[in-house]
Amino acid sequence: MKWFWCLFFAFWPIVAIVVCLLAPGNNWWFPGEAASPLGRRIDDLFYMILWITSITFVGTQLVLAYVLFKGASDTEPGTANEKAWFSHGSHKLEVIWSSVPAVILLFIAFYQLDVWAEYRVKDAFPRKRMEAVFERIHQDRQKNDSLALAEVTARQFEWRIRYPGFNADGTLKALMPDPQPTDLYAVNDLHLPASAPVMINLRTQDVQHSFFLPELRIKQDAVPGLVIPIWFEADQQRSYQLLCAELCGWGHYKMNARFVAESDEQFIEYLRQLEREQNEDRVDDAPDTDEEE
Amino acid sequence: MICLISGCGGQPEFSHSEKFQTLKPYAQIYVDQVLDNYFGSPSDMVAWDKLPLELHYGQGTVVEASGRMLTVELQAPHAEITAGTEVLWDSGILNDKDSAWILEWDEAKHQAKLESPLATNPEVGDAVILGPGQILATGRMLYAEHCQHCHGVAGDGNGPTAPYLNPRPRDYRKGIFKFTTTQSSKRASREDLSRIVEDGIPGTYMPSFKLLTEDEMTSIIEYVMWLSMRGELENQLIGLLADSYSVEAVEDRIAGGDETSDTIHQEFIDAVNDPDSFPFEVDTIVSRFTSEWVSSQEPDAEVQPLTPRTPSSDESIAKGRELYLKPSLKCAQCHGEAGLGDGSQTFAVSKDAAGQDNLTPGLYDTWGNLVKPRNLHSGIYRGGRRPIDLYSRIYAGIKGTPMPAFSSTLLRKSNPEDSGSEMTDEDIWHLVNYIYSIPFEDVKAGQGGSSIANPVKDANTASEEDSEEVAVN
Amino acid sequence: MFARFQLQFVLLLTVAIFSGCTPQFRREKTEVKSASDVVIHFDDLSSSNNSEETPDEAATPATTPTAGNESTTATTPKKEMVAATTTSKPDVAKQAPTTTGYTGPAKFVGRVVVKGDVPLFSALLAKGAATKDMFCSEMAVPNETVISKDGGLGNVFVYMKKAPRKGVPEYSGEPFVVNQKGCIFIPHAQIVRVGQPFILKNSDPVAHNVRYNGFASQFNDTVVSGSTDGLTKVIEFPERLPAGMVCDFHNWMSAYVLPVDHPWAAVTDADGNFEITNLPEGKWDFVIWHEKALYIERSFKVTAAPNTLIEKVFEVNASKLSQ
Amino acid sequence: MSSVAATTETAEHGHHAHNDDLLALLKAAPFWSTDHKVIGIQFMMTTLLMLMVGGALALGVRWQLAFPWENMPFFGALVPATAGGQIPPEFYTMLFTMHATVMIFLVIIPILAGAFGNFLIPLMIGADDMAFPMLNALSYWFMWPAIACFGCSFFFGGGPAAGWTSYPALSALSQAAPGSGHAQTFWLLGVTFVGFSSMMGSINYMTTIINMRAPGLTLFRMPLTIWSMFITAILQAFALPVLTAAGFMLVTDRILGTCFFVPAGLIVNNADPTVGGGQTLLWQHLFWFYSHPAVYIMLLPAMGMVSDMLACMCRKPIFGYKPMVYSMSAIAGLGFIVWGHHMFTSGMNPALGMTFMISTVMIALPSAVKVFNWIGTIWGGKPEFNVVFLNCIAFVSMFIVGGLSGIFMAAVPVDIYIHDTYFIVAHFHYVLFGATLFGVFGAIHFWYPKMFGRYMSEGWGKLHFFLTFVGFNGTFFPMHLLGVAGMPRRYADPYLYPYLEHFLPMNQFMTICAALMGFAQFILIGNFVLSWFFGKKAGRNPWNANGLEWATPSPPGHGNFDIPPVVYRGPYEYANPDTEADFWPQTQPPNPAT
Repeated sequence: MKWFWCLFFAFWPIVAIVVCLLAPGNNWWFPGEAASPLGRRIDDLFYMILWITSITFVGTQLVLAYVLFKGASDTEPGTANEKAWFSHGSHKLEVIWSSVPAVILLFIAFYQLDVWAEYRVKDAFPRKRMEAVFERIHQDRQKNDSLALAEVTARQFEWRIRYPGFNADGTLKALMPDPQPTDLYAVNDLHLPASAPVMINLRTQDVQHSFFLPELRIKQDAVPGLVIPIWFEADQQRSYQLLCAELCGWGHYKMNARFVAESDEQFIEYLRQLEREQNEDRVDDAPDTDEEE
Repeated sequence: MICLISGCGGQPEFSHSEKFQTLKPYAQIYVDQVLDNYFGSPSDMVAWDKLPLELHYGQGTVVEASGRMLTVELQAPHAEITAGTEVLWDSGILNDKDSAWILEWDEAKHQAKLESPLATNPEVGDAVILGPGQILATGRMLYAEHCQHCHGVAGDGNGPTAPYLNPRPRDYRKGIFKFTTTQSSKRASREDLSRIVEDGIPGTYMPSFKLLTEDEMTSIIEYVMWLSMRGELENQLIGLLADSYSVEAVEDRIAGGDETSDTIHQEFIDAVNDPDSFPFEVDTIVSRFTSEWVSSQEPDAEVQPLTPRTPSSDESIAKGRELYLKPSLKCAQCHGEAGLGDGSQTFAVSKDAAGQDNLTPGLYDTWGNLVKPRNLHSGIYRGGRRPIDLYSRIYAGIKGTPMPAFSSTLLRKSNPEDSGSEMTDEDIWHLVNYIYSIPFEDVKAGQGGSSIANPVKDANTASEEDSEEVAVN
Repeated sequence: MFARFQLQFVLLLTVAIFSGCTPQFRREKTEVKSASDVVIHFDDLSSSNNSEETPDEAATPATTPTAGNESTTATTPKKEMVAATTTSKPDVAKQAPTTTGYTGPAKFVGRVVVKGDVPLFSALLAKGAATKDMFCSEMAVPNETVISKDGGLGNVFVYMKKAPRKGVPEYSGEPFVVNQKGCIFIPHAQIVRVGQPFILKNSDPVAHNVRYNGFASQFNDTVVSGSTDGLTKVIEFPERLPAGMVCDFHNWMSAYVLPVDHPWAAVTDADGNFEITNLPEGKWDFVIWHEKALYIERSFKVTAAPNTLIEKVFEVNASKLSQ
Repeated sequence: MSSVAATTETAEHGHHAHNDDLLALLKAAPFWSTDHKVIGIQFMMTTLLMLMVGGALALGVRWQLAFPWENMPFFGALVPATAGGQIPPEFYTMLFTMHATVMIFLVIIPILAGAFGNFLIPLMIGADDMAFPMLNALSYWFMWPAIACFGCSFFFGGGPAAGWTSYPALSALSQAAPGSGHAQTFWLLGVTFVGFSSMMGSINYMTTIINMRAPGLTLFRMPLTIWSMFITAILQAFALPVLTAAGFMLVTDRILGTCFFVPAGLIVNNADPTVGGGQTLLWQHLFWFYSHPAVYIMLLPAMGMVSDMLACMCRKPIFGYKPMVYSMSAIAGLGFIVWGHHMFTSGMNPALGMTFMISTVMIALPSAVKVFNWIGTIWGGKPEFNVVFLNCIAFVSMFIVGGLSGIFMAAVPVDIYIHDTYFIVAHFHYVLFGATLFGVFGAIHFWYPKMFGRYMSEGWGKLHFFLTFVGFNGTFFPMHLLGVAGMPRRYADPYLYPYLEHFLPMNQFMTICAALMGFAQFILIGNFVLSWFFGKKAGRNPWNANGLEWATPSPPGHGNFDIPPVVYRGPYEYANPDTEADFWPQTQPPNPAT
């Protein structure tokens, strides 16, 4: 029986590892490659930690299995020693197995700092590249205007999105902190330019939500009372999943939305279309370029 | 444990409307039977051809049978049928047996190849129905997934989640939907329903289901209409029977002395038996609401402004404000002079449907729920924020609520002398412009900063840059 | 040693789960079929009665001993028998047709009177009451439960429950007008034919809206002040009971409208009298309904034949009105 | 519990004179007893009962994830749904909220500190009873108002639906979550009662351990179980008041209209906008300041007990006794400064995030040291592969997984992605269930002879272990993959999202495993109850262990020790070459010959 148990404990880590190895092939893995530069760095970090932990896992489980087999064979009848090995520990070993993990852990800790900084620390935001986007889409902005292109307001249970409207001369207005009469609205459908860092202002109308773009590895809580800027950069022009990751009530799972990354022209065209739809008065000959207030 | 896992719970059932219990048991059974025959149960639905639903089914016959492979030819070409469409057996040996799915579909000859679902083979000439109520089945599945826990299995707006919601989820069984762009006497158009599903209703718990595909959206809409019709038939039928066969009515009649419970019961059975009696009434009820649903889908059922929207200007807004305060229009009576939704009517005691005074003062809708007039400062427009939406709200009212249609006021144009209270199409646009401007009143006055439309800001008091400080520091 | 047992157990459990309770939902094929002919199971209808009604029968000693026989006889002769027993009952004499001196088509006349102490009704809105509507509080808005000095009850609907399938005259008369004057609906109770133009007017200097809350159809329209032309609505569908009509701007305002698809309906006048003429030959059920007393008669049977005059006085207990 | 025990035992009385002492105790005071052993057993019974309740709730959650919107068997009838037995989403939120609440507050914390802490501390330090027996009894009886409050919140007023973390504004605004009307208030009161209960216990443990040790029992001769209980008590005493205070603040927010946690202008469920100027993040800070140490409260005692059991089962001294003590202390100390890692995505200051990240990474170090020492303990031992030993190995093996997956979370950028996904769920179930509960199962089998004077059945114990282990890994290991795939936790229907649709079969597999695991617990309960009557009788020292508790009769009578113990050495003198036997009890005087 004891051999069965030895095998049992040796067997399960093998199953675990096999499952993990099979996982990517069965699509039990990340929802696609990270689709943003920051996401790729997060993935790299993940894989690095995965390597370290996998080696540790295999190592410790191997040793565990070994000591079990050793213990089982030592208790076979007729083994040399009647008593177990009498040892209260080894100072040297303790030092080794304290300092080696310490070094590895500290390495992990410091290795990740700049990724974190880039994601969250304001000074590390790619401000220059964001401003280049504003140039390209002809946004009419003052120096202190928000870097955000849209304001995403979470509420139970949907994402309400507010874009700035257009000026009379066709340029895009800057996003104001307060709603403006010219603002354009959408729900559960966030469109932003691709291949460049774009920023949104995240807020919530009621309880706490969390803005989660799994394919871009972006997650940020929307905290009641705060307006939190977040930036992300989608490589490809396609639509990405957007969901809520913080329990926000019974309909938490319902906050199904999408983020569409598209070219600058498509983005402007999308806003134009929103403007047209929003000014729909169902009279065919109505000039749809009217500046609405 | 095995029993626990394998002993599945019962299938969902349509719940009855409240008045059902007041009927005599035999009347209850009749109602159940009628509904069961025409609508079925959630797990066994009936696609009734009398209903004006776009069920997209086609009829055909088996033209070739070689082994288990069959060829079915449709009577007419059909756009909705493709490989994978479900096929039911209408006659022959497979009648009432499992359905099959089309393997190949020949668009040109409108012929479908499929495999017989059972060992027994249908014969050439058997009639089949292709994709009957496919939309209903999909709709039912999606409804169970997305809508049922609020709107209830029967669409009675009384799902398990409903008690926690304010306002309550819509009860479809009256056939009334609040936010439509159809005339006041019409029902909702499919377009209205799908817009609500797509965009949600801001300010309520009805969320946006934007990411449903177009097919899914259609299915849900048709299923909701189906539920609505089912509920309407149930309600009307109960109303019809309650007159004479409710427990109370039967007691009354027996007390009248002429009748006994036996004679009443026999009379009921006769009426059921008599095609001119109850069956005829059922037909009348059905044709009544189907004609309403059909006419509501017509283009002329839509609210159509006569003139394009007047561009918003200070002048237009001022005019709108003037109209808003006019005693002959009574906007402020409910919405309040400042537009805060606190008009005098919200404090007045009104009467319920039975003519009794309501316990809580305020305005009530047809479903008997206390409703609040919209606070126009909130910047939240439940029926949508397009000008046509606001126009429709004023022109056609909000169905089932005290918000009346003002379309009648347009007729006043025919009486040019009475200029004092005339309201024109332009006037509605002025009102719309005014309503749009209300949330920005403070901004207009040049004060900037906070407004009620943006209350979170008040807490923050900070500009966005400051908030970034908070967040990022 | 346990391994084999455990393996079996896991297998058993898995089989149980997947066979007994397959996850139908994701691949659910809710069965949809076409509606075939309606099959009503009369067995259910009658059997339920026997089980449910037994105590009722026991509690109604009025049941004649013949009742048992009746239910066993065939349907057609039974109807006659029921009719026979009905006419032979003594209280039917009250409505016995008085043929003397009357010629012409059958006519149903009568009166609704209040029995007992007539309660005092306060005005709907006292003069100068605190309301934001200056106009409506200029005078007192009277209560609309109309009772004449000798106890006649007005605004009672008397109507044939179900129109005959044939022989209903087409409606070709004047449109019906409802005015709103002095912050009440005039008239308060009205009968309209389906399809009859139904003109809503407003003689007040303030706007009213009319929310018609019928069972089969509803509308809610504003009628602006001084509307002389009024707003024309058409009610398409008949109702089985009078439907309420309210003004949401003035919450005391209410009226009752009964759309019917036949001409045999009337509202009692201020003295409580009504008259329904040109009744076709046959046996008809009438409903007598009042907004406060509700059903006065749920189905009053009238046997009409040419040259018949049916007269009947209906009594309403005063306590029912004060609710 | 004990009344049942007393009555049933009375009948058996004549035949089992062996049990007399404990039975006398139970008979004399069927409900109310200040004897630490009775209280410990009462705690044990209550928590095992609650374990079944919490498990049933979890199965409800699993059902929905495997068969979403299907009618639920058995429980379906109890669900207040018109949809037959469909679990409505708000009920789903209540299910997982109550599962976490019951498991954390009514199972794991009380079974470790309450059941084993009470039973073992006086026995293992050679004391007659706790320092404050009355306080001790109260700490048990304060569990019941807590259970009542949780029960009320679940069955009346709709049930708390804000998760066990109860983040405002969801938990603070009565309109925000369904049933959070009175339910959430009841829930908070329940937490407060549990807090009282734990607080009374922890004061008692600290005092007892410091003051009432037997002569000769110096601090570094204490068994690691006692060390872990001591450190846990300190953690509890310092962290718990924060939660209790925060809970009170939240209650006042809910019923008195204060706004500690509610900022202005929130509009929920069409209510009027809120007026306060509070901060929701304040709750998160206060909550996690308790709840992160609470994770160690839920782990450290199991670590201590496993150390003792491993040493005894391997017939070998514990490897590195002092490093074990130091690492436990380090875990406790660091445990106070890592709470922020629950809030990396909450928008707090990123610099603060870096600090928390470094402390979080470093807390993995003492855990690693402990794992190495356990392996060192087994190395060269002569283990008997009995239930106790198997559960201890499972503890070590599962703790390795739980500890390693924690490193992913410590890395902030990775945490951004896996935060609030099933990766987290996998991680803490590996730590709290995989580690702690296997430790507890082992401890139940190990100390059962001392509690009742009889052994638990070895065969049924192994069957239970096997099923639980397989079921556990089948349920929770795939959760890592779900987490990597980005499946958020607390979703009633993750399959709305196309990128998660293909996980349905996996979730069904997990649910079957969970059902298997739930079933296995009936074996434990059956074994526990039946062994009481039919188990093989055990003597004073059935395992040939060294600890002081084995010097008492089994079960110990009132006052515990028939011979006042004097301690001559540490508790791990197994396999000492100087002695004849392979164990050397702490109370045995030194051999005068040597």
